[in-house]
Amino acid sequence: MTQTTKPKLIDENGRRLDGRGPTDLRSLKIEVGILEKSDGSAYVELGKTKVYAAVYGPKEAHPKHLAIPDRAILNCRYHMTSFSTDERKILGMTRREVELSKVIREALESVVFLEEFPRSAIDVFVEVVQADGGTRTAGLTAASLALADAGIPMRELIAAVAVGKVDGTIILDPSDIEDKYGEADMPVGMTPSSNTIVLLQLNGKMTKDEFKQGLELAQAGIQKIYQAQREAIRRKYGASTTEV
Amino acid sequence: MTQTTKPKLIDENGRRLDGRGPTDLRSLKIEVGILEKSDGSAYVELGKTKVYAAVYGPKEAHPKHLAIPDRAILNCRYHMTSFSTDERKILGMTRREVELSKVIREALESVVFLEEFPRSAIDVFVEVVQADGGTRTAGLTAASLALADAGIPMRELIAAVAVGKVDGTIILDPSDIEDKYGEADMPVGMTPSSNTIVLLQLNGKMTKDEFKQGLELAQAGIQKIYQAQREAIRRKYGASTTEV
Amino acid sequence: MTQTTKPKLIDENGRRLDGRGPTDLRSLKIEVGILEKSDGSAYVELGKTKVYAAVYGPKEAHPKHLAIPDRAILNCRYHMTSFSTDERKILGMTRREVELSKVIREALESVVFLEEFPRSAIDVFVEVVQADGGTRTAGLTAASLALADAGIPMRELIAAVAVGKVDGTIILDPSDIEDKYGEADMPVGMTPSSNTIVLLQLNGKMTKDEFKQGLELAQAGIQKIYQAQREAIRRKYGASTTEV
Amino acid sequence: MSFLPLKERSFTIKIMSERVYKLLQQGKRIDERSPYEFRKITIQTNVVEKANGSALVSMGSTRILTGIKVELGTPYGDRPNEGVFSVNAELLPLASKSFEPGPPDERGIELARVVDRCIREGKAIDLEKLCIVPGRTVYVLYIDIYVLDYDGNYFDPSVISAMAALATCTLPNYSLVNEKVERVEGEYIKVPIRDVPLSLTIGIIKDKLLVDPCLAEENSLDTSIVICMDSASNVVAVQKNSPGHIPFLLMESIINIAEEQISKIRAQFKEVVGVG
Amino acid sequence: MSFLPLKERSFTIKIMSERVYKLLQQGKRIDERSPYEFRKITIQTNVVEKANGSALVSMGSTRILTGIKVELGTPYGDRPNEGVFSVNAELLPLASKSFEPGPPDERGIELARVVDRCIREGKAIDLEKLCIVPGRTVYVLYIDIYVLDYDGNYFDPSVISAMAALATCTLPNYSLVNEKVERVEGEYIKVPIRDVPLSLTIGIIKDKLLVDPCLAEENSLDTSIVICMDSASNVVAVQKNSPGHIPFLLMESIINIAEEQISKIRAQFKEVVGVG
Amino acid sequence: MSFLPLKERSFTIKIMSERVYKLLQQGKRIDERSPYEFRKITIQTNVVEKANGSALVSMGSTRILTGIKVELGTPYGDRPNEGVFSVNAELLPLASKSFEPGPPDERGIELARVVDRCIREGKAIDLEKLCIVPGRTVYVLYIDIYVLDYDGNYFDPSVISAMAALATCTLPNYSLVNEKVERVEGEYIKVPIRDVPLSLTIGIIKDKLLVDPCLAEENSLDTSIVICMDSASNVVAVQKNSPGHIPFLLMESIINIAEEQISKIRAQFKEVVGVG
Repeated sequence: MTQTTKPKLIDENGRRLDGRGPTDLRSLKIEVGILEKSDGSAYVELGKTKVYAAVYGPKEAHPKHLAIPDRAILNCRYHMTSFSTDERKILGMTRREVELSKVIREALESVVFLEEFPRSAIDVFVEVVQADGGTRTAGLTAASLALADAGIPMRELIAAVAVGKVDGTIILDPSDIEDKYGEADMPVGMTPSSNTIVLLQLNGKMTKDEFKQGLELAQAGIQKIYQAQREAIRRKYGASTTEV
Repeated sequence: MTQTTKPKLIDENGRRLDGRGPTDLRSLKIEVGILEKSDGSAYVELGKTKVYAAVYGPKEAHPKHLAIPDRAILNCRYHMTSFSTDERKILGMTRREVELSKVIREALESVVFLEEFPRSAIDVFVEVVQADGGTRTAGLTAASLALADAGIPMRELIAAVAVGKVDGTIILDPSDIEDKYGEADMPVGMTPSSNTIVLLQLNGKMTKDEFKQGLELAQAGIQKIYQAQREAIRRKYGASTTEV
Repeated sequence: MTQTTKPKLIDENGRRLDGRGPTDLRSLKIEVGILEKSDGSAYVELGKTKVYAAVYGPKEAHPKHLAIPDRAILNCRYHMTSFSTDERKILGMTRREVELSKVIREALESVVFLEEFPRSAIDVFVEVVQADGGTRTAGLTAASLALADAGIPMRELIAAVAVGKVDGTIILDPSDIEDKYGEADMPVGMTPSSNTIVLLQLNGKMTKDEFKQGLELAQAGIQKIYQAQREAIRRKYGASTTEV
Repeated sequence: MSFLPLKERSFTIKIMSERVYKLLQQGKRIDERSPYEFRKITIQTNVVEKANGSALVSMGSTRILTGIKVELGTPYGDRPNEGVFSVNAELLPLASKSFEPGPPDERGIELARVVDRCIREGKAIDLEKLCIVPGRTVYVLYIDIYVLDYDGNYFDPSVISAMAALATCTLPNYSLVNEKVERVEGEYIKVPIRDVPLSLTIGIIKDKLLVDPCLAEENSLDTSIVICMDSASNVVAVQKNSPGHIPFLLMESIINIAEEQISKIRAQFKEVVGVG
Repeated sequence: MSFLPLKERSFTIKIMSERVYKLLQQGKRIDERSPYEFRKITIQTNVVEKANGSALVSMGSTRILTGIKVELGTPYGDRPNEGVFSVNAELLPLASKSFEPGPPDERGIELARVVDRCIREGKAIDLEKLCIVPGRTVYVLYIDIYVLDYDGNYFDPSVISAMAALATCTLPNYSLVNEKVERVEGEYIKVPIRDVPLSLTIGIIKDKLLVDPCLAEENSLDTSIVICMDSASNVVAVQKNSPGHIPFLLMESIINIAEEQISKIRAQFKEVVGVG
Repeated sequence: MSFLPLKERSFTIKIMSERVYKLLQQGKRIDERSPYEFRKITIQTNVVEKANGSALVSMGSTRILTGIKVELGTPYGDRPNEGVFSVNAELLPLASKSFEPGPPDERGIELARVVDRCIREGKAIDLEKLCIVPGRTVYVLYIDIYVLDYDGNYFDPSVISAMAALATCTLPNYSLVNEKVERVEGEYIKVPIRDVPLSLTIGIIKDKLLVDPCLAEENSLDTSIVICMDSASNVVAVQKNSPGHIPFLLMESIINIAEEQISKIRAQFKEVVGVG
């Protein structure tokens, strides 16, 4: 790879490389129940970012000594196909995938009623088919829907989106190139109805004020994602079950 | 390694590089019960191909959650020593060894009365000491004898041999060089008495007719191997037990 | 690394590179109970060699199928930090670390009353922070103290030290450079009160007489280590408990 | 995916197996297909823009995604004039409760190696055209297969999806400038396809055969075999891929059915992908 | 280290959690600290002579050893003018009964990656000064963190110990002689430090916050978050590092507390290490 | 292979141990040998034609196969004028129900490292003669030991088999033509053997010693030790290889017995292999 110079990420009209304004989301497509053999599944497409999630369980924890007497174990694997990124990703789990599996799992643990399934296990698999920025938040959004699709009782849905800072501007939903050449990337996962943060990371530099501004932009974006989630559920299950 | 030109594999008299005719087997040596500490063992030498097999079990399946309530598990490992091949083989299991372990195990599962040993495990180990073509079929031939030597009840013995296509001719029992420069290699494992196929792979190109011709040549070769197996058992156990 | 010429290891006055005589020990510092969260711990510094040991247990053996009905399992891991050696050590266990874990564990098994804790496990962790020769013996010395600090019943303490042969002279407690350029390195672990050998390895060449001379020098060094162990225990627990 | 001979199976599987067999005797199957009829095939190519080639293929509910990434590398010592490819397959745990996370187990390895043999022995790629500097620089194609949803028979849709990804794969063009390999900016070439080997999986219950088993059938089979043929109906790869017996005399029918049905798959492949 | 929301926890943890919360309501903690008070920090540098840099840091009873080894290597393709560093962290089984021997698990990997982000995004090192020959030869720093004793919160002392080891790290000097990189015997240079990013871990129970949780508190928290700031109080890394909810409205307090307490840690760091 | 001190052993092992000890008191053993008598040794060399050297050695029913593969490689930085060898050992699961498939466990690693020390410290090979171009190209010998059948004491036959494989190993000859290393077609050289270090394993029960324990005895021992000597009876490697105590005062007898018996093994080795 040769050293490439940073492109201008926001033009004089405040437009981003793909034509969006700073607070615009990319085109979003959500499908629930897309994989037949899992207990629950969802597909989220956000621009070129494409992510599947599938859920198996609740089922008997295996091996048995891992079972917890008063609640279910929630396992989560965030994984990328080898061709999802610009450079081929090595087979097997990278350290990044291990970390992201952890933060996605911990976000989901915050909302699933694990205590209803003692000695059980719930497996959540997130598969990134194409990575163009925001894969962990798209994965968390999909995973939350897959859990709902599997009929696993949850306090509420989780919706997630990243915000970033590019050319000094706080933006919603950075793409891969904005992430690469930008000053900061901050993935946020929230419970949209009770207004709590369940996933939060920051990679980059922001002033305190920019950080707060970023959180608020994320909160607004998450409301949009949440509406799309509810519509996707409605498409599959009809109006009566949308109040998850 | 430099690019080597393909040698002529069959001469004008229809003779192969080692002097054999197309339907000749290499010199075959079989010994049963050659390793003292295993429950059953065998050694098969076919030309320069040299293979040991040993069996342990039936024994308690371990760890217990792998045990199957109504039958035994059959484990099989096909493994080559690092010096068995022209180029040094890496330590550890290659993908080829994993695949061959699977097809040998599945062939053996076809004949062992696994349902007689619920919750048990039977371990079969095939060790290739020198690889000069036909190692999986020699290994299966040896493993079948090792199971018999361990007194494990089987429907019938398995005998196996490879056939190939070199210089347009279908041949029995290709050597390494015939395999390397030939057009096709087809290992076949059968139950010689009931005439069924329990292992079959093809790597190479054959017309439908050649494929059938190859199967028939394998069937004939397998009868020869089977006679040698019976003799080897007779040598160890005497005439009365040869009708396995 | 370039080829370096062997330095003179013993000068005309019989002094070693660091000024010691052949039978001198390096400065020795021992602390017991230095790590708060383990059940027992110790720190041993011998010259620049710095080693921690910590003990957890007795506790339930895990997974259960590894438990032994009539005694405890003793696990031991000898491990070096990546920066403990001149050249950076790779992360993960080297073959050397695996072997040394075994010999240290076997030495400890010789003195712990494992039969008092059926179905249990005792974990011993030795961490080499800096390696300047004699790490396995310092580690064994520390591990023995950590077991005592954890209140695990032992027949007696183990003390250990290495001897070596450099420039034809048998020396006590070789440093890294003496080990590297010397003719032999012999780590010895003993029970100082009952005068038995519990760890013994030799890497290098000695005549039979030198070997015996080395053993005797080790025996004498071990008595000094043992006194320091007893003092360290006395410092922590007071006089009454020193007779371990 | 347990393929044990009848006697060893648990009671429910035995019942199911008998049902499948009885239906077969009447020329029927549990999902309304006829015995030698494969499930509906859909092929979508270029589904992953970041891959050089990609294809999402479904065969009934079994869904396979293959992507190809291209790099420059060195040829094998004994084949200095040929490009290199390698096939990997992962049975993603999303796809089935019987798939575990972790490195490919023996099933994933078998799948990858069988697809590799189809492509290699079926001479699917003109590898010599993937050589840039003999002995030094060639294209290296990483063909990675992911099973996304598993309702039986991942072999046949995997071969289809690998071939569809290959047939639509574009490679950055390179030229040799002063002994140095340089990218010709903006120019792409296609992977040179010589043939399209395709496979058919055939299940055996006693004396009956069926093709492209779904998961429920797969569990009821005595055994099964994958046959791969090129466009001239040469057999280019075979894999008996489960325990159990194939009566020797059934092999002729197996080969004939494979030839017939593979030609039907080929027609569909050609219609969608353009080659075949 | 189980950070589950209240309802899922076993009875004893629930009791403990209630006690921690009641104390917090009175502005107190189980170990006599005030809510926003971190534990006693000690910093010893150059504790491992064979390392190029090293620091042993304790924060209460939590004890971290970081060592740095330097090698020459090649820069990343897209950053030809910059030196390279990598961070690894091991939760040694000596340190806690909850740590297992073996390669780093997700906690060790998370710790390493968070420290990496602090250093990288906090622009702690002037990486361009670690370049010897652009595109060819640069210094490579291996920053390896070992948790020796674990009484809660390994993040903050790990950042301190990594920064203290970096700030006291010496590199063998090299010069370019006839296109060849040669060691200038006996000469050493310091790692060029541009800033000292430092972190603070904040625990949340309902509507209350506490900083630098000890192990007993950690098990009682609803959740926790690590905030890393540079010397200008920019936020340079954040990691919510356990399950549970942070009420959105608490974020402002969290950032303010982090700013205030990190500046106190910075003062101590500067006093001992000399930069900050 | 459990070598625990007497008290910890299960009842049957205790009984067996007492029986072995009582026999030893009468100068006898369970398999009719005298205490310091090793089992029958057979040595077959060149058993694997594809290896550069190989030997199949049995000592009683314990059977070891060693093969050597030779490649060209680079020397170690601190030994630019010497060839390189590495020893690996695998306790094949064929050989014993106590051996598991998988990468070598601590026993396999210990065996490999002890054999390595015997060869290296016993100066068995004239490594300087294995250098082709100093600092650049040397012979690399991979000495791989496989335990095929295990009836106790794999150390001594492994050393014999490694030395027999080395002593009969042939290397393709290379010459330096215009600064390039070229194969001299058809020419082979022998591995230059300087000495033949050999080992003896001695078991200890209370105050009694026995050599070359078979498996039943091994399980009855208090502990055991491997002594390796060169042809001048220098001690070149020692490994106490199991838990338990060796009374300090027994060490003199141990060394004397080792010297005596190793010289007998050496005589047999020399007779079969031709050097020793």
